[in-house]
Amino acid sequence: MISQSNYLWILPLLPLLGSAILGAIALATSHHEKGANEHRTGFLAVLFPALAFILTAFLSLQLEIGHSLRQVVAPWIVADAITVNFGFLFDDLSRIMLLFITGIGSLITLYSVGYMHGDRGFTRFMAYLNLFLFSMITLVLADNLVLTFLGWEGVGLCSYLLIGFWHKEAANGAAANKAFLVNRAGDLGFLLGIFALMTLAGPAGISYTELREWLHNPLNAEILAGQGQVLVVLAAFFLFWGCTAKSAQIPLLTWLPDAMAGPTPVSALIHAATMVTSGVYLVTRMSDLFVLSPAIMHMIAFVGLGTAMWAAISGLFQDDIKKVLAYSTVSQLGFMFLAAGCGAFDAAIFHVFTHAFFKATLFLGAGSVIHALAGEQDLRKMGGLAKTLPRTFLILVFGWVSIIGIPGTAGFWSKDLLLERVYNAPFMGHTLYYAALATAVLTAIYMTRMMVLAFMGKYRGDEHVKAHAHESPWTMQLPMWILAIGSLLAGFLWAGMIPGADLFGRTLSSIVGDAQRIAVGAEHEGPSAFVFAVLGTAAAVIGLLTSFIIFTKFVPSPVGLPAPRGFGKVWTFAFDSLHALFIKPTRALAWVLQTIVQSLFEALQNAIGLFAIQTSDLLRKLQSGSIRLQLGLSVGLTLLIAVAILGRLF
Amino acid sequence: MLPFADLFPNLLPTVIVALGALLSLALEPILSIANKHRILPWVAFAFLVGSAISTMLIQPGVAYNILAMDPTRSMLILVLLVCGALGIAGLATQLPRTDFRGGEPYALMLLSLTGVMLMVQSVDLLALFVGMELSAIPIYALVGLHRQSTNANEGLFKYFITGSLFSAVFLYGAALWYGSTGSTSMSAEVVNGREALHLLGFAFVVFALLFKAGAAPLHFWVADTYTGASIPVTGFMSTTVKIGAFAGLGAFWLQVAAPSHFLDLGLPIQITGSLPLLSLWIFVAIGLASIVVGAFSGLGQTKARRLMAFSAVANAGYLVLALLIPGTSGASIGLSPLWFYLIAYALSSAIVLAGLSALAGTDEDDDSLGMLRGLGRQQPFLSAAITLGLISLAGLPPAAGFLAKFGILAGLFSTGLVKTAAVALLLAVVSFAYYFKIVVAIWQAPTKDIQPRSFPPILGVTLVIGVFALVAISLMPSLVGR
Amino acid sequence: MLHLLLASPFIAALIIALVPAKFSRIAFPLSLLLGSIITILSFIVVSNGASSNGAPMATEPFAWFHIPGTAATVQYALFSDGLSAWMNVLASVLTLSALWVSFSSVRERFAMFAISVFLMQGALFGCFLASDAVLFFLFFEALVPPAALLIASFGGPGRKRAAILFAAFTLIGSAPMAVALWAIATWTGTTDGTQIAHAVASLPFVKVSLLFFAFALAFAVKTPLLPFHGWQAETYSEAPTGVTAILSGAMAKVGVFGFLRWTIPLFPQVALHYALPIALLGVATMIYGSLVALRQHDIKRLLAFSSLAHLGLAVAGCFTLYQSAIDGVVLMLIAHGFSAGAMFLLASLPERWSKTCNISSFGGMAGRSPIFAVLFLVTCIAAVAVPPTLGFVGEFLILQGIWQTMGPEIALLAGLGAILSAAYTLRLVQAMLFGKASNEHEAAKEISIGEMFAIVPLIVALFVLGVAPSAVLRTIDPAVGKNPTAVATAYPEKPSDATLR
Amino acid sequence: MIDILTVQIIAALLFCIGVAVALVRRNIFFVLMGVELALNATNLSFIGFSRTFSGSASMVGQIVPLFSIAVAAAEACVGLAMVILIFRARESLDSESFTSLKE
Repeated sequence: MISQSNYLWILPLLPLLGSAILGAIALATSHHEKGANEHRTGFLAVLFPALAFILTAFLSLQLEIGHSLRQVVAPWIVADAITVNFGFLFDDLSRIMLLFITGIGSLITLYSVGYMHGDRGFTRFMAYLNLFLFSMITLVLADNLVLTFLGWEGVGLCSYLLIGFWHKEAANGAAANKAFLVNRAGDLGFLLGIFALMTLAGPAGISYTELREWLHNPLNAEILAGQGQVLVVLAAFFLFWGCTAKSAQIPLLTWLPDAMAGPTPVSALIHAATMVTSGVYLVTRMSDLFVLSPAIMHMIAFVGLGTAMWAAISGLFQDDIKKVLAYSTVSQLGFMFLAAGCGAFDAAIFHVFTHAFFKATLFLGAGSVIHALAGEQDLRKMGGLAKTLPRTFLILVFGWVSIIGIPGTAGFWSKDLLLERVYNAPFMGHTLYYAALATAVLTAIYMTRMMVLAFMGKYRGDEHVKAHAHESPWTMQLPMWILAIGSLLAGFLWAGMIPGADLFGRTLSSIVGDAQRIAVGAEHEGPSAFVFAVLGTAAAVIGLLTSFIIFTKFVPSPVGLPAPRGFGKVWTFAFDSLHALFIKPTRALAWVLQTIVQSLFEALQNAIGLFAIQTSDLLRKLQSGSIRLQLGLSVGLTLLIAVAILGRLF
Repeated sequence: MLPFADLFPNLLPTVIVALGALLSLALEPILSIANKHRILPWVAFAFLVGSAISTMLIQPGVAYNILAMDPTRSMLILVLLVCGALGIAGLATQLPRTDFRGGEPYALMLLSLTGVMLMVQSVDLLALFVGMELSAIPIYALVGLHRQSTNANEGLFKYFITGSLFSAVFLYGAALWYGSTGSTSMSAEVVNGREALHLLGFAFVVFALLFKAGAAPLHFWVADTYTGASIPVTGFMSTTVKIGAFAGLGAFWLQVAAPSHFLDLGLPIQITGSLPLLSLWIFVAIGLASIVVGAFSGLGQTKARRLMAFSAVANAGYLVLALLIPGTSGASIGLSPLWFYLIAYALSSAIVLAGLSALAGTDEDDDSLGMLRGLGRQQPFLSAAITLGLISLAGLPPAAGFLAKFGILAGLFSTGLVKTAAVALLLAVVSFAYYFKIVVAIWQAPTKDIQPRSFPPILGVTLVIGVFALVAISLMPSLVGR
Repeated sequence: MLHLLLASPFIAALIIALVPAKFSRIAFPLSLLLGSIITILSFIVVSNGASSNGAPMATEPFAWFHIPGTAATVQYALFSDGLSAWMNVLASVLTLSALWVSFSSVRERFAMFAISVFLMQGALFGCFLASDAVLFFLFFEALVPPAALLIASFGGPGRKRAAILFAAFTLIGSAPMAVALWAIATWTGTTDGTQIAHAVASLPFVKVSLLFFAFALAFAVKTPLLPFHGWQAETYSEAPTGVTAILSGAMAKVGVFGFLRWTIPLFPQVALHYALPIALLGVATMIYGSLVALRQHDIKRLLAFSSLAHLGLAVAGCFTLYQSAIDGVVLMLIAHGFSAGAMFLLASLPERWSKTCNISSFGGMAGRSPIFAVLFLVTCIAAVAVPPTLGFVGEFLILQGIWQTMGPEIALLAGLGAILSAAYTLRLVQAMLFGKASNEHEAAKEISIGEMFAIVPLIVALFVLGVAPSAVLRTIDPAVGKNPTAVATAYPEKPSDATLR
Repeated sequence: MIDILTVQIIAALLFCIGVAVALVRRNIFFVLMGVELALNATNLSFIGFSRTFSGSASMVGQIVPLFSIAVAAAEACVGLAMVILIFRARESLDSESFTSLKE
């Protein structure tokens, strides 16, 4: 076992290497008419993530449940009392995360080889993707908070780069900036959370394993009960603040819809499957801390629920196919946090896992639709594509049934489990459950709406676009099929009602078991799992039917804004305005400082300079031309001085 | 019988310079006009070198309680000789350009140098007076060198009137001094019952010397005369006369503060005399006045010479303040900072003006800052020397001026004159502005094409010597004073 | 060794000066050669420090100059611990790069440019190495003439005013320090950095705090801190960009260095007493700088205010008087030195290409000069302290120290500055790189190989040191504490109790 | 037998008159005369003081005027030469006509 721990550092290194090589190629060819050979670069681009996946799989197979590998490669920051290491921790949690990150990552990279075909920035894009995978792997593999933070900001940076990938469009730049800034605001929370922990537990505060031991160490009980209480709350609060930004929860969520400005594979990988879920990962990773402050747990639950509902509702009104998916992502993330807030960390992670599959499927499918329609993203200009793009349609159907939770699909199992846990939560469990169920109905409605508008009815867009509509190449098909299958079957890793099919749960129990016991308390008898299953299915079916009935009748007219509706201003329920509450005063303050304070300083300087010059002129007047005056002044002033001094003396 | 043994060595440097003056005067008619400016400077230079060598050789001592020699004095004399050499070189550069036919300026300069050296050596008011006049009269002639230039005439006129008037003042002060002590020696003891006369005589003499030093409010002649005279002459008088005046002032001041037979100018002494308390405030007032006037009046100027004139006034102020610096401890005076500052100032100012005399074109009024534009690239060596000198004058490191100012003001602080020191420091910053103007003007990119300026080798040689001396005392301040 | 290091720039200046006019062509390669030699020397000093585990190097003191009227004698003595050594590296590397990049813009007057730059470098070395207060002050003042001359002779349209402004501010600012030095010399009879601290300890608190503030003012102007920043923006925008790189990258550091090496260790108890307000001033400076930077339209002014912000945080870090935070400050100084230097040097390219500094007149450069764009972007990323750049490590340690000693609120406040810095930097990136190229008609310019050689090392250093900051920390951490003039003397006992507020 | 004090008073008066003349008169000749007057006043004062001492001290007072007379003569020469020079230039002896250098 120990021997394998020496391989851990290779994991993040592989994609980093890839991005370095690709970046070098991109730079070297940056002045050619057309970029480097796409086949070779494409191969390289897929190679390194694939290798990473293989290595992960290898390690995972070696590692038994409940054990963990840990490797401290080298010290990073060593200053006085503080010691931060380049250390990696490969345990049950990071194993799951890594498996689907590298797996889906490789698939989507393969997909984008087809999708980005012919784009001038092909190589650059691939380099960014690899860099992103590096950051993401570091995020989940790190054994301490600071290194996680490295990945945390790294993924933020990559999403910035990829959102603004098509730099000719200034608007993309704006969206990228927004994403980065909102994330920066979150990162500040993360950082402060780290400080709180360092103050609480000292050097032990930043390393997961040490912190865990420290928290469970009975010696520290009275600290936690006493003066440490504040710090625990602070730490939990700040860390969750960090998560709200990264996982687009209330209030820091407006960046994600805008982030759709990036190429579709990016939306699939970063803004659906992996990066945005890192918030959930962090909460789970720090579950031992969070459960110590129930207040924050409740806050998480409510924020999650609120986000889920809000996003579901505004998902109803989106006409841009990618926006619909974006809002559904936000909504699903809301579900995950709801679960985490109710102490069902393992359920949350399971939903992360399944969500990664079906959401990636949906996005890639949408991508291939957009690809086929030469960049058209407006649902109102689609319709009847089922006949034109049958395979894509089929793929999207898989994803769709999964997300709305038709029994047997991955989405069904995870959501069902999640809801059940919420119901059993000690604090307002029932209320939360019914609200969540309602949200599930909404989910079914807007997803169905999307499917109907895109594939049913007759085509509403302009004709010769449809003429050129074609299925996408195999590089895009293959990943889609794999993911589609995954979104059907992934659920059986933890199918609650099928005895024995709970590999996932058993795996995670070693990480979050204690925390959940503290949070949920004793296992008490609720309604049987069957009830929840029925209710969940009912929700899906109701939603499906209503939506089908409505939207086959009322089809929106393809007039109005052709472009994807303007960045986040539509149906974000004034969260942009909420941000404006912070941004506007800042701008105003900046204006005041620049135009008033700064100019005051300058005026002061000039005044002093002027004074010097005035004095100079005055004194130079004294230097008269007339010799008699000069002599007179000399003698007179001399006598004056003499007299003055005599007067002073006597 | 005359004791040559102790009279001769003391006077040797002075005598050599005087002989040099006479010889160049004698050579002047023989030489062809072309050669005058080629040969005479070197003759003068040779004598200066000789004088310098003899200065290094001779022993300290005092002759007849009239002329004294000590390490500080010999150092001052060496600096005088350097400044004189720079002046001569400046003349040798300037005169041919204005095709000046006569060769007598060199002799005149040497003569006035002789006078200043006497001032430096004298410990007797009468000797001081003679030295003063001997230095002043040739300078009158030098200032009026260019008979056609109205500025020169006016400068000469103003300098002469004020100069002669204040020499009368000095002489009357000497008379009162004699009256109150029965001797013209600086170290003479006051006769009982004549303290008032003594005080008055002291005041007259001091003010007359302050006039020579160009301290406010006796500074009015400085600006006009410096502007009227040709640049090398300005350089010569601004440095040598100041050295002479302050040497005299310092000697007199020390002797008054602690009357005794013979004093080394450099040594700190305990105050035993009666006058200092009064004069302390005189010096503070005059020093500050000079600094203020010099710093601010300089700001608005556009001609290099006038700038340098006001810088001279300002520096006179610092030097006056330096008279108050205590020696080791208690009620004592130690003038070594004064001498260090004086030397640093003299060298820098002489270098700057000699350099400018080469930069400024044929036209006498050609030293307006606009005219200096872009000369930096044509004459990098000259310009670098000038820059160094100006930085030193501005009291900024690495040049000696910094340590000099720092030392003087620190000394002032230690006497308790905190505010005075602080104000003086701030005004130093003000005056930096106008030194900087010259530097910038020189290094600017030229606007128009400038006719090439050539200068004779002697200027190069003397400048190198001067710069070397300045750098030496910058790196090794311990060379001067202790 | 230290003597050699200190002398080398002056020697270099002399050599360049002696190059006869007709060979002016070789001035450029020659200066590069000399510059690299000096850089190597500075690295040797660092490696000595590292090999001896940060044990400081010092030279035999040599009585140089007696301060009249006092018992004090100024000694020529040099002292170098990790801090000084790294600052020297900063100065030498930046000088080299600045020389390299500036050549194409000063061309025919290059010799003079190089001479002044070398003189400035020498003065910087002096500041970082001097162990006698007066000696330090001498070099501190010696910075002004060459800098002012460079600004006034190579700068933009408003150069003369800028130069005078710069000189006036710095000289007037340092005047109180001179007075303080006289006072120290008069009252204690020594100006030796290793003895002042003990000597002044006996003085009454009021006097000592006066001295403290006299010192602090000089450094506050140099850094600069609010409200003494009046000279900065104008100077940075008017000065030739290469010089600005040195000014902001190395010279501004002298201010913070002064706080670390002189103000705090010399008057520890006063520093403790006034730590909070000064740190708050630092934070205020940071926020002010960032906010004003948001509204700048001239790229160099923007960068000027950004470095105002960064150094404000650095000063705040100094006055946490908290070991790790002060280590962070040192890292941040180095980081900002490199990033700001690289930023200004990069900014000089589009300025040269399109003869303007106005941000709005650029745009779309990502398309037109991709390599430049990448370098610029990477530098910006380093400037906003994204891990693993060195800036992040510094900021992390500083903020942590602020939280530890001053509580979460202040840390939060300082953290806001980090967000703002991202805001204005991204605004710059957005304006310069994104969008359609504003001037499509003219041929796309690209950074030349030579310029890359000059700039890329700075950027690489940011990442390398960011991944392995121990290279720096190892040399400074032990040095602190070993030498009396160093920060250690100023520490309160570890504020483990001060943590929970 | 004149009182010594009277001599000094006269000398002082003469000196003041001389200075005053030099200060107030516009005509350059009168200015020169004023200076000469002041110089001679000092001589008188020297002689007067020499009477109050005896021996070598008294001798000094009587020798100094010889010096000062010589010096005064030299000054007078230069002065007159100057007068001629500037009269050529300006055709006037009015000191107020030389005010081009100022400020």
